[in-house]
Amino acid sequence: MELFVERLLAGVTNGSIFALLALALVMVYRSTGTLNFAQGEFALFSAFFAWWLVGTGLPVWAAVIAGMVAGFVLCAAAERALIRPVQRKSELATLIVALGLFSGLNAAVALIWGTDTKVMPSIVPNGLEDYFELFGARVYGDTVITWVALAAVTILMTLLFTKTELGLHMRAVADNAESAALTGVNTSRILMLGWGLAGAIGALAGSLATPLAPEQLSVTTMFPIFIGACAAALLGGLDSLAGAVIGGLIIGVVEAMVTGYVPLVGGAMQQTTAMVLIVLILVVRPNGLFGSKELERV
Amino acid sequence: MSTVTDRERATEPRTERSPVLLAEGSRAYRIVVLVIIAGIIGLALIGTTLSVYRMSQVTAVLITAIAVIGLNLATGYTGLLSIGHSALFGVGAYATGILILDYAYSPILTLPIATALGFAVGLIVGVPALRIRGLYFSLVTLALGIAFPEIIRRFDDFTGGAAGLLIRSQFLTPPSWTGLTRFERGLWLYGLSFVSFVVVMLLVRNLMRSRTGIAMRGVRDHEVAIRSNGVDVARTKVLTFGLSGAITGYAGGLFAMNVGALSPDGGSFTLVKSIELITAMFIGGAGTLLGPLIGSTVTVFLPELTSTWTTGPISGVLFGVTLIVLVFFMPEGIAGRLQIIARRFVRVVPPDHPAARRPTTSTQNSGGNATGQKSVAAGGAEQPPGPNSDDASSEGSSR
Amino acid sequence: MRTSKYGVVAVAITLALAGACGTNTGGTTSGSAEDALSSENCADPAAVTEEITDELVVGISAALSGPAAQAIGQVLQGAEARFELANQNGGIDGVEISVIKRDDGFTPERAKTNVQALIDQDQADVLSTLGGGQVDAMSDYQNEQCVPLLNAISSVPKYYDPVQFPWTTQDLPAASIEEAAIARLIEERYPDGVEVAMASNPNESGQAYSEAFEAAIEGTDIKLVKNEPIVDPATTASTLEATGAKVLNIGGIGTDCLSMMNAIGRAGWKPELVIVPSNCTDAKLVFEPAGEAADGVEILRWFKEPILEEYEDDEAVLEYVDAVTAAGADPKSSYVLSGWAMADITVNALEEAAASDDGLSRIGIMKAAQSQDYQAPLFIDGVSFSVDGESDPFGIESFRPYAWNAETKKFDPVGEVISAD
Amino acid sequence: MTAQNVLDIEKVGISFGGINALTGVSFSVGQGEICGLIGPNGAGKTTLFNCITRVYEPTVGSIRFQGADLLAMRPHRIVGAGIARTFQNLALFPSMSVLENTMSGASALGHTGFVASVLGLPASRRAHREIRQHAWELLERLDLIDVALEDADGLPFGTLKRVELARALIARPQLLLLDEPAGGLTHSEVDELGVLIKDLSRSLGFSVLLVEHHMGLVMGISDSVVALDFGRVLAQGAPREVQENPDVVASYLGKAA
Repeated sequence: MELFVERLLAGVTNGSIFALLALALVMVYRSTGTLNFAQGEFALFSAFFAWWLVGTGLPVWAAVIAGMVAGFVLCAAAERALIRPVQRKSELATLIVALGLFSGLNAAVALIWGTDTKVMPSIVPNGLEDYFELFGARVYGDTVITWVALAAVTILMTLLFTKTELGLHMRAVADNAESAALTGVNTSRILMLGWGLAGAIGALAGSLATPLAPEQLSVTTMFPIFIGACAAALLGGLDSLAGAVIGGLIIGVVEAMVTGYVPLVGGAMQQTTAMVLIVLILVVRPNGLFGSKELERV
Repeated sequence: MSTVTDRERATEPRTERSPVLLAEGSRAYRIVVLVIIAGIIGLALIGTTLSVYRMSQVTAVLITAIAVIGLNLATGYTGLLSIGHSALFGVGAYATGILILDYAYSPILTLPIATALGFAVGLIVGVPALRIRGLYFSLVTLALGIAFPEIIRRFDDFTGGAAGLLIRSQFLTPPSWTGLTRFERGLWLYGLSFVSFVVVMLLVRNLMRSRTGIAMRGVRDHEVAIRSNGVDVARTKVLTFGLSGAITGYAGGLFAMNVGALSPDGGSFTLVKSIELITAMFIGGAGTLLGPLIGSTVTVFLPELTSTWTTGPISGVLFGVTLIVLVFFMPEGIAGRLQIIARRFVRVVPPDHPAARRPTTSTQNSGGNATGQKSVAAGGAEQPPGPNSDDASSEGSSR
Repeated sequence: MRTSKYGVVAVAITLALAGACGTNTGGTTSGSAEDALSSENCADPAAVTEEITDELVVGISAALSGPAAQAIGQVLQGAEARFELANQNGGIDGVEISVIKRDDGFTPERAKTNVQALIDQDQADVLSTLGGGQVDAMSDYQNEQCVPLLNAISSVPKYYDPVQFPWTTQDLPAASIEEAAIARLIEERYPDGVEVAMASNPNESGQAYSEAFEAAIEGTDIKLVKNEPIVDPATTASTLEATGAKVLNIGGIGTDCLSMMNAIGRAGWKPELVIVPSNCTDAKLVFEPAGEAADGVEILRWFKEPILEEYEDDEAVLEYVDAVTAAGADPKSSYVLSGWAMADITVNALEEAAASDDGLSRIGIMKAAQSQDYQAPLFIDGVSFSVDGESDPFGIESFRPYAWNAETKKFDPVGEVISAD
Repeated sequence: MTAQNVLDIEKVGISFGGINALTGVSFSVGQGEICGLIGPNGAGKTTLFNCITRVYEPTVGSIRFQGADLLAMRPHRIVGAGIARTFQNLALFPSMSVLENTMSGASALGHTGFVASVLGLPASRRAHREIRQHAWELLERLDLIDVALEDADGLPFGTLKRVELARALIARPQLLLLDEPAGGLTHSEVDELGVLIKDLSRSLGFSVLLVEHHMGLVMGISDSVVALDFGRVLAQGAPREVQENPDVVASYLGKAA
């Protein structure tokens, strides 16, 4: 029982991180209709920025918030200056710009802060004794905070989309930017906002993930998380917030369980197993678990 | 191409912005083709005079170019964005490596098997494309890309696992008929890669100039429309992906022979390689014939170039910036841009093009978009293009 | 089917190797190391025996860009500082050493191109590199051209073999040697046997450690109860904890050790003995970040290091600190030290070659490098770098165990020097 | 239902997200007939086209073409069976030239395998050449020779409409579905188009199902007219009858025909 709970908790925690970054991917997809290949590196940059601020003596929570602001500005600026001009050209062009950002941001992080491993402190105390027990398994504050952050972001996003005029506009732009513009929605602002929010969510994911990540904070930290988040967003359905959350949790838990309970496959084939499962699900549901089916308009 | 333009400019009086029409099969066209063939042979021969190290770099360019041609078929021409071609490359490479080391195959005989395995894996991955589309399909390819290194590590009895495979040079001696020694295998691999590249490029050219090629591009541009035109979209996608896998697998086989060291880590067969291939395809020009070669040249030489005048992360920043700048100013890629420029001067037209058939009369022009093309003889009209051409032309002139 | 000459050879070798393990060494030469080390099979036999008189070029292929660039930059700083010291001391018998570096971005393709460029274009007399994948990409060409690849900072099992790879040596202790010493250590602590759990990374190094440890405990009372790959450290830790093993042996590289120490700490698992391999040696990058969780974790070391209290005032250590500090490097970094050590052992081989009958030629250098018994000033007493052809291809074979003290942030010795034999 | 009909649509219904786009639509198109399909925007005209060409799957009803059940056919077989179409908002291939766009319409005629294509076997080349020659004929006939080598991307709307027509015609259809072919044309061009459609239909012997807002064109060339509104058939019959039908007049009230 204890072992099972431990594995479940580990899976849920990893899954929460995937889900947070997947939410960022969904935000971008809903505004621009593209997969932001650089989302993980935006998060990396923001996390390094937050780490640097902590070094200057800022409290961790303030540094994380500052990192989120930086993520917001960076992502919004990238949308306005780099993505929007090429978006009309082709899907591939947008992807290549994102790849350029991916490579450029990663190298910029290395240039500014170096490639050695950093230790990003957690928002909450995370010493060896800062835990409580749940069915015999230890639960630490820094894992709980990822669950809380995921729940909070999910609720806030849902409220934003369902209860506010801004959210209504965002949905209108996601649905059909042209007709939204005709009804007087400032699409330019909405698109930047969508990317900005994605950047902020990603920054949060990055700052919360690195104290837990095996490689702590280094230039390679975010790539595996980004891959997990991509898979989560696609599994859930690229335009579904709920899908991103559930997709992330499924992937996290499946990977942990496969490692633990399928000795034949074991840790060595963990990702493969998860990916094969996702592909099988997609064969049954080609637009993800909760994604909306696109009607072919001709 | 430019030499032709100069020739035409010199011999034919022509006005601005009216490209010379070069009819396929005409004398001028044949001369151009001969010049190109001579050029290719010339380039190949120049390559043999390079130092071992430079020659090996050119070989690496050619091998990458073949892999990119495979990717280009699926992604550039057919619009199936693949992030998993690193795995198809790896399948070919490991097939060659394992066959040489464990089954004592002579290297060149492993290539058909590497190709066949690439085809088979491509087909299997292509099958989900029947239902899964767009970015969701890219996820399927991503799954392949992620799974491959894990599978290699897991089945280490067979693949050497994380420790990798090392194919030593005595297994890679050129075939005896070449008369080359084992120390000259760089030359042999260069020749093999060069010939392979030319052949693969010709095959892809054939394909793209056939009805199947039109169907593939139709699938990319507008799936509903091409289906309404009678194309079995599902079959086209699956077979394209299979063929793409076959070509990339073949390149993988050559790669194994060239580098000799295969490992699931280190970026030869991981997503890093996929990104490299996609980048090369885009820089060269997605959906162009020469793009893969140009793009591969850039991606093989650029890192070396940047590391000579910068160090460490700056080269990475530069790479990212270059990529973005390129998208802004040359979204069609280098080959795509060259094609657009060349078209201003010369246009190759089918032999039965009405303008090529009627050298002197400029065609009537009632469409909304008058381009002012002026037909120039360019040696055209010297041969009847086909049995139906008379009917067609009489119908045309009767109006 | 036509069977060509090399096909027959290949069949013979495949059959010969069929009973061996899964890795292919793929060699043809048989007989002794002396036979293997000759100029006859070389591409240019004359160049191999020619004495180097003007300048000795050391060509290095390394990842100067990418995620590891900073660490590798430090390694190279250490190496260059040592070569510079040799030059200040009059070079190798008057011959200056110069270093040429080429960036391989940690990819085998570029390492392969680099080895060709270093040999053909840069006319390198001696090569070196870091990382098993790089040696794999370089070894074949460099052996064929008979250019020594000396003291590569890697520990790939197949290159401790002067018969198959007469022109290649590595300076890190082989996984088989280190794990044998670890098994010794465990035996000393638990004379009546004990259950051991192992966590190893899924990459080349982890595979080597796993295989080596399994081989080392054969015939002992040590029982390996479970060997889990480190993919998700938390899950690995809970799975291993469930075995109830008293000893945890971690086989991995720096970040694996850090993440596993964190993970077992958080799982609340306190094995009586936790051992990490020597490449997790860096205090600042591995042990300090792990905090309390690293307390008491043991590691085998063989250098006198500035971070070890008892050697702080050692003459050799002071010389090292001065030299690397002058070069702008951090003497406390384990990367700088490993680069220095690589160059130090190389310089020793070069000096021995210069004094030998073959002189400072490629063959002379390689012969010297294959029969070296070097008590480097920086080695802990009782440790030496000794190789002797195929009878003893392993350089470092003795170690001293140290335990990390999380409170003082220092390593304390926890026993005498252990030998792997 | 007579044996003379090429197309029989019977009680076809389809809904999207709970909204009925078509409800119990039934009518037929006779052999050689030009049948106009009219109705205000959103009446379901294009949806019906999409049902016939199997872009959409009708929830109920049957569609038969020369007696064969279209709904049992795989979508890409429709054109081979003899039905070609054009699209309201253009569905050309922007990266292909006008010539290639036209040639793409012949994809169902004959079959060239992948292997033959890759190897450039004579069969593949011959098929390609024959289609190209047919394309030239059509391009001449539709006045598109001058733009034949231009990419479809960036040509004027009216020109592209004709390219779509050429692409549909190259399939040698027995039934041609035209979705607002007069869109973007001037008055005189519309008249020319009417003549052209009628001519082509006569000389090549195909039936036409024509969706068009331009009433002059529909009433001028149609043999019969079907009026749709809110997914139902309002009226059908001779052009004059339908035009005068009070329901049709009501549904078009306020709209200039």
